[in-house]
Amino acid sequence: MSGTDRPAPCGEVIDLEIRCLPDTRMLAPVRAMATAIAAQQGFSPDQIDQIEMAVDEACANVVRHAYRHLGISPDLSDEERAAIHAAVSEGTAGDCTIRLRVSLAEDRLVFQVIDNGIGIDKTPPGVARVEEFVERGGGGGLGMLIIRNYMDEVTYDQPEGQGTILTMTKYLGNPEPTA
Amino acid sequence: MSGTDRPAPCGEVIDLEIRCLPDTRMLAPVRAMATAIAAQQGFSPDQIDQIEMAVDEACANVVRHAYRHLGISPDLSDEERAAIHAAVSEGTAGDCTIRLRVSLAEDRLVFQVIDNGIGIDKTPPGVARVEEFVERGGGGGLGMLIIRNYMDEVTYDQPEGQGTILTMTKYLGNPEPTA
Amino acid sequence: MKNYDLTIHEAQDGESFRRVDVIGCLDSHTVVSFEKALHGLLDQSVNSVMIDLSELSYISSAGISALMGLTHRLRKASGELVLLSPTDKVYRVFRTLGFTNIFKIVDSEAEAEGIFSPS
Amino acid sequence: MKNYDLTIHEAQDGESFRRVDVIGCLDSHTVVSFEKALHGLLDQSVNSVMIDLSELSYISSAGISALMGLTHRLRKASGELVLLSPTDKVYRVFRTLGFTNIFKIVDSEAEAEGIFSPS
Ligand SMILES: Nc1ncnc2c1ncn2[C@@H]1O[C@H](COP(=O)(O)OP(=O)(O)O)[C@@H](O)[C@H]1O
Ligand SMILES: Nc1ncnc2c1ncn2[C@@H]1O[C@H](COP(=O)(O)OP(=O)(O)O)[C@@H](O)[C@H]1O
Repeated sequence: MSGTDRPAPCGEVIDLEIRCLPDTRMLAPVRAMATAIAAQQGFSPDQIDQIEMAVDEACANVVRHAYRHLGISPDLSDEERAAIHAAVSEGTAGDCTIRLRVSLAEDRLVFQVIDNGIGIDKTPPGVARVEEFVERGGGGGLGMLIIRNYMDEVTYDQPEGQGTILTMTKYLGNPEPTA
Repeated sequence: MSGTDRPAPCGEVIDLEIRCLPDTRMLAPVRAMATAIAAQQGFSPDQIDQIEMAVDEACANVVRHAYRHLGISPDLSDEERAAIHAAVSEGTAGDCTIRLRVSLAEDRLVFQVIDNGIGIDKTPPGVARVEEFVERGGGGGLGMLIIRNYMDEVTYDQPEGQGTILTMTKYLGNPEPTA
Repeated sequence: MKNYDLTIHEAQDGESFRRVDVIGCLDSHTVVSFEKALHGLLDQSVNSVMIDLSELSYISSAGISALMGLTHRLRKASGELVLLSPTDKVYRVFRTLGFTNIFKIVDSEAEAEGIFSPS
Repeated sequence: MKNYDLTIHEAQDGESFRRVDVIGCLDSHTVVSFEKALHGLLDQSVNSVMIDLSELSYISSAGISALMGLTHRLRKASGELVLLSPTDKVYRVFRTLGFTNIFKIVDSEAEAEGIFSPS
């Protein structure tokens, strides 16, 4: 049993799991899947948009950060991308994937985004406030803020030397977030 | 390595894999994912619809047929569904899932739908012609015909006692199917 | 955003058929409740039904099978099932599979009237 | 169906700004070519740009970051970036995150003109 095969959060059934290469071309399909599940579970259009964005940000972070020691980033040329795909499929780049687990419950949706990458610092990363981001003229750091704003519960886990597990929960019928 | 962990078709990189419970509520999210991938790969709107339907039929067949020995079917009550979810998650129902693998290539998309169920008879199942279906007034058997009509290459595999592997390929820029 | 919804309209005075609207997707999941509702309607000796498909965004073989079954049952009772204004996407599925000659498909209620009460 | 497309309109005689249309999604994937194209434009000493967002169906933090970077760069060159008619969905993201006071967002080209060539 590999490190990331840890059980679902207590009491939840993993209804669906996606595993894909850390390639930004996977983001649109993953968003489509997440919004379809959210719609089916009865979330409001606004909530569906929030879930879409939080899931996107979490998966994009895996491509952007988790595997940078392997040279993986969003702005690869087609040739670089092909080389990394080959390395991953031949196993020479390790189990380098984005894993998204979805659990459906009566009153909520739980998404877990799991990677085997470099892990996240203990200090909450990214910008604390939008003003900070504006002052430095962009340059990233907004993703975590969006995830924390748009989801009701957000936790990070770092199982020993095994990358990151980001768990995000959205409750049905919760009030709108305020930034 | 379990039986269904067999390698991808030769020369293909598995870019994305979905594993989910054999629950018809998963069909809409899986369709959304498949159509988003197809759109991104540059398939025409008509081809995207065909891919959507073929993937849906293949996954629906897993829910409808593959695990009928375990009592799984599309028309379960919420209680029955919950009981099956519990049995699957506790492992008492075996590795009973729908697995969808997607491989992207320059000129084509390959979908594999894999189950661990009862398997398919050697004789091609379903109706051979729509007339047959009409004469008996519906009652199923159209799914395979749709898959064969809408995808360019379709093969069934039955690894020893391990359910079914359905491989469907759609080429970019192929002419429209004729029924 | 709704994935599936069904409305069975009340019988109107002088109307020769019952009208049903189905919106969203008719797939292996939603067809279960669709069939239950429609067969419930037919059990009330309704034998002329028009289903409005103008907001049906998706149909799979399970949905086609349900429509075929309803057509069969209604024709045996000397009635008819009429499908009103399918979306382009659904019509294309009917056409590629050869169902446009089998189902009665109309573009307007007036046309449906003509089928249910031929003059 | 197109996931992303960008059009940089030719400079028009007498026009005080360059017009850019972006359609589809601006996410971590598509933003790479978006930024390349826009910074290429700015390198030609263009310092007033209006981006039409009326067909942008999705934006992520990567897209917002790109727009913020462009705004910053243009303002330093005494220019401006104006965003025309964002879709409701994109506007809502700007609003919940507090960007409606930071970006210059307009509803019409006339309004953009007023910003680029104040009388
Ligand atoms: N899955 C991950 N693995 C490693 N580091 C991560 C991961 N997700 C986020 N981070 C770290 O958190 C920081 C903040 O992330 P975020 O707020 O999304 O901003 P950005 O991605 O634009 O830098 C990142 O810069 C990165 O250092
Ligand atoms: N994954 C599967 N596992 C077992 N049997 C299957 C599977 N897929 C299809 N079949 C068999 O093939 C037959 C034809 O399938 P199909 O044409 O989709 O029609 P239908 O599902 O309406 O019966 C099914 O009735 C079933 O016996």
